[in-house]
Amino acid sequence: MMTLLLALSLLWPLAVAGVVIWQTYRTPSARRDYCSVLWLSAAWPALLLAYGGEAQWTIDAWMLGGEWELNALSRPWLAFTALLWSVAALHARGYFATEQAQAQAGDQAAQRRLMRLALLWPLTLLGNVLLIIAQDIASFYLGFALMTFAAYALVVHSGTQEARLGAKAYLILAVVGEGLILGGFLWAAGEANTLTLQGVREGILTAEHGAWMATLLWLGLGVKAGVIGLHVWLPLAHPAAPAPASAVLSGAMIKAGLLGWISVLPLGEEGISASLAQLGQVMLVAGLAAAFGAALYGVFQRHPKAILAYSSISQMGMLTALVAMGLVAPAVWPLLWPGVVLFAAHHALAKGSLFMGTSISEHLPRWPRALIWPLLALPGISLAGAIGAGMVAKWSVKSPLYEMHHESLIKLLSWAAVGTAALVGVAVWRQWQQRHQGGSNPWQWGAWLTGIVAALATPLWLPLPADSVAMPPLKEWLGIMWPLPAGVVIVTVGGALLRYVNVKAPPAGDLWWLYAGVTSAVLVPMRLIARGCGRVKAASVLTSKQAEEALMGYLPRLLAAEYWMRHHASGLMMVLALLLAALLMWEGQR
Amino acid sequence: MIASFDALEILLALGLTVTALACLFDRHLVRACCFFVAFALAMTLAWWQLGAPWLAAVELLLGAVLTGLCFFYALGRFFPGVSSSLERDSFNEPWSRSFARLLLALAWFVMVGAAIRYVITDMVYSPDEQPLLLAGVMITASALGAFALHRHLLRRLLAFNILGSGVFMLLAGVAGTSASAQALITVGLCIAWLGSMLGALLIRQLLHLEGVDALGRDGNPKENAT
Amino acid sequence: MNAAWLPVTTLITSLLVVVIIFSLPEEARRLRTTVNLLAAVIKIILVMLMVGRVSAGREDIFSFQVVGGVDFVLRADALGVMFAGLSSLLWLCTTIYAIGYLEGSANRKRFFGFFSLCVTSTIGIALADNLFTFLIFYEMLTLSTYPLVVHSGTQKALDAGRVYLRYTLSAGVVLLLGAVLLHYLTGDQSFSSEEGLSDYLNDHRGLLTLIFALLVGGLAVKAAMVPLHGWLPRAMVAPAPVSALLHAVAVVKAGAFGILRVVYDLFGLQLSIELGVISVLAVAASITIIYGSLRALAQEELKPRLAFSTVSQVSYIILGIGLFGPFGTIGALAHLLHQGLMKVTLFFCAGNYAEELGIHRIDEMDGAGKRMPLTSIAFTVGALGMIGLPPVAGFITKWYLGIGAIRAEMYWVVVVLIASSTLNAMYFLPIVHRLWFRLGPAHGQGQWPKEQRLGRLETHGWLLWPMVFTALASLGAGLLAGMPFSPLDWATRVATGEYLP
Amino acid sequence: MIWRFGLFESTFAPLVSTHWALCIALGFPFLMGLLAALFPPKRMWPVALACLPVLASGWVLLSAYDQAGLLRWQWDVAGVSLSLRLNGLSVLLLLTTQWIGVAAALYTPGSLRLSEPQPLSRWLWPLMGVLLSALSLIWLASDLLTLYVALELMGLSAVGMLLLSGKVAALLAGMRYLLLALVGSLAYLLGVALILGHWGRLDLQGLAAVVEPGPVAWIAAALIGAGLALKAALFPMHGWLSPVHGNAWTPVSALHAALVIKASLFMLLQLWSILLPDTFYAPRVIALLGMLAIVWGGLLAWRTDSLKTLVASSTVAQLGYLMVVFPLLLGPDIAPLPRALAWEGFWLQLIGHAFAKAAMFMAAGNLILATGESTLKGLAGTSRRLPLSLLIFGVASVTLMGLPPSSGFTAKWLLLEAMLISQQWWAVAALLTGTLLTAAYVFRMFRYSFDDSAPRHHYQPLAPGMDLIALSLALTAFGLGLLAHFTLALMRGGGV
Repeated sequence: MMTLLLALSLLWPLAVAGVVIWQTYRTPSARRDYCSVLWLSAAWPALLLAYGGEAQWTIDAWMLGGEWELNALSRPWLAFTALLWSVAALHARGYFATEQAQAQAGDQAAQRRLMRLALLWPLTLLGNVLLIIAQDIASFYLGFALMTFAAYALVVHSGTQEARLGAKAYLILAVVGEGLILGGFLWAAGEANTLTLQGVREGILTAEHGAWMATLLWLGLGVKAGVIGLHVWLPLAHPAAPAPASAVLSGAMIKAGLLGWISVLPLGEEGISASLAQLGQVMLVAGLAAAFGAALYGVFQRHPKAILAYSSISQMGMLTALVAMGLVAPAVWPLLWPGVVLFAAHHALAKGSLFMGTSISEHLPRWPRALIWPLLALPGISLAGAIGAGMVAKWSVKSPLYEMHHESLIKLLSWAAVGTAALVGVAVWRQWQQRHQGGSNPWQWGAWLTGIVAALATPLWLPLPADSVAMPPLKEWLGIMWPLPAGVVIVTVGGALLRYVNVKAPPAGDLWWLYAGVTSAVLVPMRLIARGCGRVKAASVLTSKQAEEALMGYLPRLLAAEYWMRHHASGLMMVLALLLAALLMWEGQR
Repeated sequence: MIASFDALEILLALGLTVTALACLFDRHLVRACCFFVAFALAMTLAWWQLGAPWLAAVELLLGAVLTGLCFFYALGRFFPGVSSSLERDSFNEPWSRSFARLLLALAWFVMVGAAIRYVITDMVYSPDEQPLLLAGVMITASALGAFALHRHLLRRLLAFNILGSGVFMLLAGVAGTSASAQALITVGLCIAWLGSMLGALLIRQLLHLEGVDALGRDGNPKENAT
Repeated sequence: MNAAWLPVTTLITSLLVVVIIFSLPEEARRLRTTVNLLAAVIKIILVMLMVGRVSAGREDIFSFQVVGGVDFVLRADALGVMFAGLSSLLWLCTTIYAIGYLEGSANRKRFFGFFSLCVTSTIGIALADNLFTFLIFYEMLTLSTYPLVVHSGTQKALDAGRVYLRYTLSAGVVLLLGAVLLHYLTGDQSFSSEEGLSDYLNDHRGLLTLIFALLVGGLAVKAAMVPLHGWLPRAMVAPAPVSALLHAVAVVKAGAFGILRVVYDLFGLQLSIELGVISVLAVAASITIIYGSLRALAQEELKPRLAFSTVSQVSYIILGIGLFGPFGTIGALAHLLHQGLMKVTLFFCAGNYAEELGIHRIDEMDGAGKRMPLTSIAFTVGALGMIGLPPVAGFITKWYLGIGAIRAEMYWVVVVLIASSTLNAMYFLPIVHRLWFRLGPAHGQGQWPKEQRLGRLETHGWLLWPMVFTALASLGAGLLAGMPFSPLDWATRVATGEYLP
Repeated sequence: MIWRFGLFESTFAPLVSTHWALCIALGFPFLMGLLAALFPPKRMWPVALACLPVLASGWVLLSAYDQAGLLRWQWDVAGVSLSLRLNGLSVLLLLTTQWIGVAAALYTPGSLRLSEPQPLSRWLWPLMGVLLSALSLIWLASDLLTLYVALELMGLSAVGMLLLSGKVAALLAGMRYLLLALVGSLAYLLGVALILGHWGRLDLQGLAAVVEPGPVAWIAAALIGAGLALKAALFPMHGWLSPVHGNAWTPVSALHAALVIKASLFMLLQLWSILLPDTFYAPRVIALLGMLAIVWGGLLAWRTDSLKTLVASSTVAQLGYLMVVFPLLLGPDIAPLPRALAWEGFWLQLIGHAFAKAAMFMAAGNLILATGESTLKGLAGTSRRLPLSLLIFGVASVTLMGLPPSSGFTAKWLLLEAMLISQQWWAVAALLTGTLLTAAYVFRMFRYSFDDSAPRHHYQPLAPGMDLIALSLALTAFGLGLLAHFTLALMRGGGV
């Protein structure tokens, strides 16, 4: 049964993609429904699978040997991922309704865009699902790569200048990331002679250069997870991508990197070497830096989706810091990881809802304002840890840290939560500023509402191990909730202060511009060198050609000696006879 | 008796050498051909002298009569009017060429002479007692030199014939007139005649077709183009 | 039991085709096609028979004496059968493709005749059991490829043919010298002998190194290793099936295969390591990989870009040898097959674009995905495989090579691999992007250079299906690499069975 | 070395059937030639019919040799003893001669019919007959007198054949050839005179027994060497060769290049191996000239514009291959193994080249006949219209290039190995350079033929079988590479 479900959950998206292709060629464009019910159902088998219980599969014929598993970690992960994908798909049906109408009316460009999206959406999903259940490197890498590259279409969907820039940034960093991951995997797997993620984990733990392997993997996967420095694609890609795509990008796919870390880094293992612990420190610092830096930079953004992207970076920074704890303080990890999963799941759905919310604020339904704006803010508030699942999540990471006496980190995380709150506040404010009336589709807001509910109720449906999460005790509520008002206040005050100072919003994508500048600066001398080499090559080719020509010109003159020889054949015979005789005599007389 | 023989041989040898050289180096072709006939007749005598009457007969028939006829045919003396007859060799060789040929001929002379000297060490005669042999060496070397020098076809053909006779003379000189030697010489004479005939025909034909009378510098486009 | 007829018949099958094709008149199109396809199918069956026999542990040998001390030997061993399998499979595909491609053009008799001769030579190379026999077919390959390269008869093609010959014939001479030197040193050395040449190491170290340099130097020209690769991009003027054959199966692979034979079967891995030549080989291969990728990046036409990509990719095989470990060997062997499948797909695609739409330059490819979806999908698959992304076969080899490098503690090789992957991505992804994401004539912007409607589908069926097949095969070789008789499995079998203690 | 030429006593006397076969092999070509002069054949089949006995005689001789080993014949005519011997090498060369001769004869009717009619063309037949008889005699003869007779017959008939085309250029070239050939044989005769004078005998077997090194032997060897080198067109006395080939009829060129010059070379090697068994420098001079010949011939062929000159110049280069082997065959300090290898390689190269060159001339003749152009540029587009002729040319040139699996390759392999063993690096370099140069000129020719941009001109259809004959020759040269073992075993059977 589980195997059937597994096969279904992998094949179903493929089948959906196939159907999309089929209908492109068979259904007349006027009746083509890109987001049909079938298309919506792409993620459903996976969702079912997550709730099917734990299971294990070994398929020898699959690539380098397939090892798939649904375990305590991958089940909840699959659950929230599949859920978010389903919700986002529902949202997409509404979101793309206008475009679809255009397409059905015969707009070629819209047809093309929708077809592309409809085709690659299930493939991205497939990659995402595969990487979650994969326990062997090849499958994981396959899923990761499939997801990464298929998602390009989601980012570039609208085809505008910004979308293309975002997609470009996304793709370049993805390629860099793939390279780093491959390097890390090769290194670790080569040293440990293994083909599974488990083996990689153990290999990193025991290998001499384990820290370096771990660094490669951390950075490679960190591209997706938005480690500081490699995060630049997020604020560029998200504003440009359609809202449902942003939702899955920021909710589900960004978590793939996190899952990768958890799968390959020897978190919480006995006997972590000093260098690995050092890496942990670096990760910790990087995570916290991302958490604060992104918040600081993000609040100045104008585009709500850019702000949300920065919020994602910030949140992922926190998660990075938490994962780092698995290396820095291995003992805490067994207690910590359910909290991390919960945090991730909650962030996924909350961020998904927030992104979906941006599309709602652009097409506000005719509901009472008092209803809409709280709803729009609700996932954000939860994200800041003030209510619902956010609070539970925050507590479930805090309490193990308390137990192990990492109060300073807790403090820092709380301060980071202030940043989150500030970002959410700014985001909602920007949405308010840029709101548009009308045109909202029931699918659109239905999915959004579902997302909010699911986000707020995350601990209830997430198949985590029993008793791994609990509501925070009342006395801790204040300690968890204070960042929200603090953040909001800071933002309000800051905003009020800055109103009189003419601050230009820094461009989204912060370091991207630096990278681009550096790269083009580096490329200038490279081009010069290349041109120089080309010139040298051309010159040498020319010289050798000339030499050849000269030689060829000389050759006929040389060959004129043939006539001389022809003419003097008898004389030459005489010479030869004399020569031979002389030689022979000389040799004989010696 | 011996002395008279010697005298006769010396005379014969001298006659042979002189006629050969005259034949080789006379630019006037008719005269050269006449000298050749004279040379052939002297050869006949020489064969007779060496005690090879069979060879003498063959030489007389093939060498003097038939080959001579061939040459005069080649000169255009039999069927005048068909094409111009040959009179003189008008080629002028650069002196370096002549000099090189002279050196080569001398060297050959030395080489062949040395070889003969070695061959007949166990014989009682010394070379100067073998004037015919000496003449043979002389004729061979100079004929070869002349062959390499000349460009006029007829003169080369003449040189070849003289060369052949010289070689036969040497052969007879060193090997005596044994059956093998006689056979070799007879074959050689036949071949020489056949060759001369073919050559004469060719010369006529070439003259008739194109007016070519020499193997000129083949750098000229005439032969090059085809 | 020795089934000597099996290797010979395999060889003769295609040789017979050559004879038949040359004796048929130019107009007998239908008959020629039939003969061609029939022979290709028969050969696949024969090769499958050989595969079966080899996997049952039997090796069929056919031999006769040529002159004293020199024998002509054909032997069906695992490595040879692997290469024979690749070439016979791709021969079928390429023949079908070529039939479609050359529809209506002139000189088809000559083309197919030499094409078959080319494949005969490849099979001969695969089955040759000593250097002499190898050399015979190797040179035959050189000669039979020339008419294919200059097929179009244009000035450019003729020049390319000249360059091709300059390289390959010089290489042939070098190779001949090496082969004779080796024969002089050791007598007739069979590829199947176990001893290797270690007996000669002490006394003839310098000579052995020289021989190795000569042999590998000669073979490297066909394998298009930098700086001996110059002929390959130029040979791109040939018709697409020829490029496919040249790049995927016959010529470059023959060189690489020869190097495999020399290192593993002739010198033996141990000896090669002791001579210290292997590391040199690895460095040379790495340089080639990077240089080829960089040059590919600079190309503006599709086929030259693919050609430089070949330069780069074929050296993966050499690199695998250079890693002197089981994984490197498996990677090298598997890449022999994988790269063949993927590159042939890419060239088929390039040919289809050129035939159907007249596309030669990369900037003309905008939006071709809409006009020719299957071709473009196949191209995408091939390109992703070249980059080394799963699930295409390229990933498998890259993986094995990487692991091999780590095992051999040659970490820089991993850097090379990743750099090459990145470079591959840099020159293939823009093409894929153009295909799918740019607007082009298919969307009503501009016009294709020279559009023809060749078939009911996006192009002629003869052109389409081989390409689809090879694309699926390269996908399958990656996805189902763990299956028995998959390329990886067979490569592992060869590696473990023959070379590793 | 001596035994390799079969210069020792035979064990068995020849049978009667062998006598008849010998008579047919030596006399029949001449007789048939005369007959054909009286009734010139217009078709191929009468020629084929006439050739059958010749081939059969070759077959009988082969099987006789197989059974009895070396065979000898000796006659005393008026005090002159003539002797023949039949060893493996003779049989091999005899068979080669017969096959190529038959091929040329079969090719002739078609070729004559298609070219412009010549009054003298019927004389081709007897001359060809004489030529083949004389060649057969040269392979068999084992005394200097018979050799001389055969050599002269061969030379004169060859000149006669070359002249028949009647063009001025042909006559001029023929005249030069005639004079040089005659002078060459006189030099040979001079050498023979010295030998006869010194040792008093002409039979090779006896000479081999009595000859000791000394000035006479040396000078005789020098004279014979120079004379035969001139006749064999060894570099630098090759100048007469290409005009001769360029202007003669195709079957004549084929026979001449394939066999006639080889006969002189054969004699040269045979006599030197008797006279100079242990000299160091003389073979090296020849080898040095051979290297130059390879380069020079290659360059000539590479730069020429005329197809026939290309083929003729390639002969010069190919003779160079044979020349560079001389030190291995004659030198004093060569171990038995390399000497045996060189010996086999030498003859394989010679035979392979004979077949290939004959095929090449026929293919070239076909091309010229069909296109009406004798320049390389005139070949443009032939790959489309005359693929078979071109293919034959290609197959033949594979042998010349020494690429596998042709006999040229196998020979080159053997030679290279022999050279490597005896450390003759220069020869190795020459051989390899030769390969490249050969490839250069061959593919230059192909380059023209593949040029499709040239305008079409009218092609004359060829007579049936003309291509097939050439193809069979080319394939023989090709197949000898792989089947070399059988031929070489034949040669090896001649001695210990």
